[in-house]
Amino acid sequence: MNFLKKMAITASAIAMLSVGAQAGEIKVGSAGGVTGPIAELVAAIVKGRQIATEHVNSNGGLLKGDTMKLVIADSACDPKAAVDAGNKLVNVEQVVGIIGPSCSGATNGMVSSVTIPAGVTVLSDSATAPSISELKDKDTVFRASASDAYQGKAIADMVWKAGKKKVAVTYSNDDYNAGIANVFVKEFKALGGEVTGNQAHEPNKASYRSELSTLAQGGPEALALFAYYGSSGITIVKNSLENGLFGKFYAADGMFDKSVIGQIGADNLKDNIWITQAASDTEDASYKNFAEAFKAAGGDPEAPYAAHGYDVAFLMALAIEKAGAADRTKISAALREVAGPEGEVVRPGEWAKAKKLIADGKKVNYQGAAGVNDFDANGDVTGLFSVNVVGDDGNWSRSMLK
Amino acid sequence: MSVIELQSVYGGYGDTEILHGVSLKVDPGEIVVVIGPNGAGKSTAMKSVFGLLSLTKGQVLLDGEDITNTPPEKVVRKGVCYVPQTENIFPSLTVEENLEMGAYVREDDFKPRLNEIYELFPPLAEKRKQSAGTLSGGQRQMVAMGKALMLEPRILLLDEPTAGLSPKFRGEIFSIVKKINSIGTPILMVEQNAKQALSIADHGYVLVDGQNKFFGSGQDLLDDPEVAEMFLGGGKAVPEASV
Amino acid sequence: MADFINFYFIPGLLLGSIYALGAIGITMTFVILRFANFAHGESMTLGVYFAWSLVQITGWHPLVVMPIAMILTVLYALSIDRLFYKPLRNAPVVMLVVASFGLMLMTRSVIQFFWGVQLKSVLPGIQKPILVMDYLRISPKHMMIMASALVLMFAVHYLLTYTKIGKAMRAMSDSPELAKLTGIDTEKVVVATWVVGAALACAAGVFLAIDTHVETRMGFKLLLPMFAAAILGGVGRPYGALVGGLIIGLAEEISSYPFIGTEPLLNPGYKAGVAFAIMIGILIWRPSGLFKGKVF
Amino acid sequence: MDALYGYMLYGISLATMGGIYAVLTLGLNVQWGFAGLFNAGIAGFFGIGAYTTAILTTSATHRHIGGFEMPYIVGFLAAMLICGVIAYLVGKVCLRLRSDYLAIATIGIAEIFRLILKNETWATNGPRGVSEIPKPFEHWPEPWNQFGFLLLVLVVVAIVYVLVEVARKSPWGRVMTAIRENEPSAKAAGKNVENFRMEGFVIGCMIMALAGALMAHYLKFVDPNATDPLLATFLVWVMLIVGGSANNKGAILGAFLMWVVWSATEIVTSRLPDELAIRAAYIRIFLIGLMLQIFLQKFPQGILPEKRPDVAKSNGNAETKMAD
Repeated sequence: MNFLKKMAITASAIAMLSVGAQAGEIKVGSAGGVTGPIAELVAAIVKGRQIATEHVNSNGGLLKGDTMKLVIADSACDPKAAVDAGNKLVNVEQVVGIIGPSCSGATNGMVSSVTIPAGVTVLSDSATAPSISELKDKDTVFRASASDAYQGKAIADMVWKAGKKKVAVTYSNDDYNAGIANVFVKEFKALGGEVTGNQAHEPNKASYRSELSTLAQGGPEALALFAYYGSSGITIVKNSLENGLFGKFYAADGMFDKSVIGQIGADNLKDNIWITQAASDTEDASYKNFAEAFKAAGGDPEAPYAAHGYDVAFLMALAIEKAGAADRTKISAALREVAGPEGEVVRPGEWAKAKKLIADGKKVNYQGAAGVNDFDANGDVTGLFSVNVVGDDGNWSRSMLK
Repeated sequence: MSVIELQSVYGGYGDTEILHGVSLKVDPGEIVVVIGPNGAGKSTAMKSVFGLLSLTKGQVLLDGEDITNTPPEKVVRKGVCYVPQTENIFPSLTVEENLEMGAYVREDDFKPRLNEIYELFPPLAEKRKQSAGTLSGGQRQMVAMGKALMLEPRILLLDEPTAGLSPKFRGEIFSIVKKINSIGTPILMVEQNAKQALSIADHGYVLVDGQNKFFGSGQDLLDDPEVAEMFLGGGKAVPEASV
Repeated sequence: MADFINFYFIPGLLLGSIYALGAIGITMTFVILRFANFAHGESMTLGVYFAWSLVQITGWHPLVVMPIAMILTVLYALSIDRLFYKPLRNAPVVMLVVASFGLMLMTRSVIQFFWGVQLKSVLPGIQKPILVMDYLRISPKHMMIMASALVLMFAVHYLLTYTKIGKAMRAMSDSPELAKLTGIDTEKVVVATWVVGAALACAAGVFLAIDTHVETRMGFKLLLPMFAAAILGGVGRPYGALVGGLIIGLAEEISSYPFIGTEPLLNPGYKAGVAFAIMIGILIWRPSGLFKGKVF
Repeated sequence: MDALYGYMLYGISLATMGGIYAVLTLGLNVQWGFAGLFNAGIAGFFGIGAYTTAILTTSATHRHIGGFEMPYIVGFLAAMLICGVIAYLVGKVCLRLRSDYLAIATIGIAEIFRLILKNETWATNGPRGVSEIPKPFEHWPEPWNQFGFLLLVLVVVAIVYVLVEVARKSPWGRVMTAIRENEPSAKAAGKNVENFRMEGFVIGCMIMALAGALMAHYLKFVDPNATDPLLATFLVWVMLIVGGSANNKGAILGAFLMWVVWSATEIVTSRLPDELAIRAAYIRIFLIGLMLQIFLQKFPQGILPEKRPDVAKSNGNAETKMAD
């Protein structure tokens, strides 16, 4: 039994030694569901955060040349794990602020139980549940991804404008996709459209042929598909195309991934699929900056929420810079000042420029890779959206959604 | 030399000692029957030969070789075959497959032996492709014995082969036992139907409370008034119920 | 009717044969090693990842590399048996269940560590089905899976009926005690059980991966239906497991057919519960299953 | 000073989670340690408890049924009651069969329960979960609110411990031991084995529901992930096996110890380079699993072995085997 005790003692000793920010290092909590049901998405999100941090550190760092250090904590997409992760970040690591966690449930648990009482600012990159807006959070909870309400409406508008009057809807039964489908159905009906079928599906099933066959009844012109590409999205598109059940697909950003093309084939998808994604201003220069950096770092920018991951890390760095000190209590207010809408535009990668602007006392307006980050009273972003289609080169091609 | 000899063995399951110094032996060509009241340790004594329980004291000898506490799968390979009282066939296997399994440890061709077994038990030959679970009680017992005989064992151990059988089948089984013995296989048999069993036995043992009580030739025991009083219903008919 | 066959019956049959192959391993370990192996789904996942890696290395079709993946999976299963199950062979059986439960998570975390959690595909692209008799839609991919599954099922049948070790396996599933008394080399049978179970699990996983994709939790998703199939068919009855698997697969798919009106009979969200409901029903009314399996 | 205060708060959170897990582990101990029942769906019963109290104590919202705003104590009792009924039904089907069937059925129950939580959106808000669950003492100033909740958890642990310990030493507990050790002889002694098992199973599940209810109030939020098997089933098993099954003190020790190991190892792994830090999360699961295997093989008694002076242990295995 001794080895157990020894293990525990060694573990705590190491923890004690290394705890407490080292000189010139400012810690930011990076909570994410690196294990758990959406681990495959989180890997790319965390990479986005890391690239932003590298941009900051290699272009002058924070404040007086301090480095920004992300401390990873696994929230496992589970409130239990997220609360534990939050506790460690806030109390042991003494982070200035937290970016993440990934899932709405984990975020809900962590902020309610840990960070709101402790007054630590949380900036999530992919928690989209509307209930987060309603938390009494003393203005400490923000998110860089639009609440489902916005994207659902954007898709409904897009489908309607494309002249589709009858659609079938299916959504993966998880917090994110169920929410967005709900809004879509409401908005599409409000526009005058007809929803011929609306079905939840359990993710990770081998086949969705029977569900799709039922949904194909009633003459829908397209399928509005709300799912993560991995757990069910690709399978559904495959099953539909293989059996000629559906030919046109409209989807939200959970479906946006390179592997969708890789697994189904560009030829099969060309002119057949439209995937919305949050975007920044008209030229979308912000996204291009990010995508280049991400590719240079050996990653695939076409992964859901990777851009959001970049944005939250960059925004957190801006807020620390603006606050002028690694002081938890000042982050919330500073975050609002660097996010816009007023001030000079700063884009991904432009840390040196931002640092100078802040030093000069000028206002900054960060235009993120994943959208404008003008926070409303609830700490939410409204978001503009772009649409992705398969381009001539067989890759995703992106244009703004008007 | 005796084929099997138990020398004052002690043992049981876990902490419960059941055998308190049992001795018995089977000589070549003999049928030896062990009788006694319920819980006397008859079956346990037989299982101790087969390594199915751990002995704390005493020895088990097979042709003079010490096989005390040898695990059953090794005892089989030494040519000792044991037919348990229940669950003694593989019900979902066919009759022939059951017999084949009996020959599992044989390296040589067992086909000739298979034919001998069918000659010994003609009903089995007819039902060789039928699954053993569908047979009648007596025929199952034939499969069980035939399976054991596939190895051409040095000795055959039978644990209450007639338990649960009707009197008609009982007689049939005893005559089969006699027949097996007549072609040279020594047999150690535990029986409840003491009278019939003793009548075919060369020797008999009576165990009570895990100890030897009486010993003698089959006929001597049948004639012994005390044995008759205790186990043979005072010389009257053998009781129907065997459990 | 065409819809029913194309989109409910055929997918059900396909899913069913995948369940069936997996359930054979479960039912055999259950009866021969006497415990419910919770790590069986994970053997399946590991087999798929082996196959995926082999496809990456060789560029061959997944069905071609499958035999190698099967061998690797078998080696994995045998070493797990040696390291984690064998030391517990004489402990109360339920300890083995606990151990297998732990191995389920250990194996999965090893897969996630080495291969990562990103989604993978063994056979990218889509295949348009061939139209037969104007209304039957049959995809070549599915034909291939069904044919391979049939080949494997016949191989299992041959093994169990015509080989000495196969008969010994059946004997041991009837009664392990008697098998020992008969002199059957039980350790050899145990090894054979792992070999058959792991190889079939790997195959079932690869079939599933060909039809869908490769993902670290795919095995766990199949675990409950496979248990249900094994119990439905009767524990220790390999043929029962086949039938059980097909029934569970068909029931899952057909449960959401719009028998009444246009709405699915059962909300497809509950599909995963169908296997469980069937299993509970069997446990209540006929615990020995359809083919008179063992009841412990 | 700040750092010390932080450690203290983290210490409180460790103790609170450890305490909730201690309740769960005590519940499992009644099932596995006393009655020898394998429950592989702890997370299911845990989730039933969490959702019951969540729906009963939250204020009105359009997201899910509720608005009952019941006091905590009602939430706790209802959680236990509902869970007890469900456990009884499960037990009715499975307890006459061997433990494996119960294991399969319980893991199925957790799965079915998860499906219901996700699909019956009108009642449970589906996958989005129930938020804004009130937390006892949350209006006290920091850190007293945390202390207050910790105290509540520890009181519950103490009560459950005392009750379970009394039960263990009672004639009921002795019969349970006898059944686990040697079922045929317990049957022969005229004990209704199935009834005793049922009692153990139902009581264990009710304790698990209580732990779930505590967790719901602690997290202030509950979603279908509550039924995820890793943190709510597997970890609990490791806790019990490591701590010492059939020993209530061992169960509590195992819960606190393993939670500290589980939570604190991340402080170490988060210091690794990022790529590794992410993958280290899997190594953590692997090592915990390995620890379980080592204990199963080398120290099946756990850190605190079962205390049972009157029954010889050495031959327990042989007996059960023969009894099979």
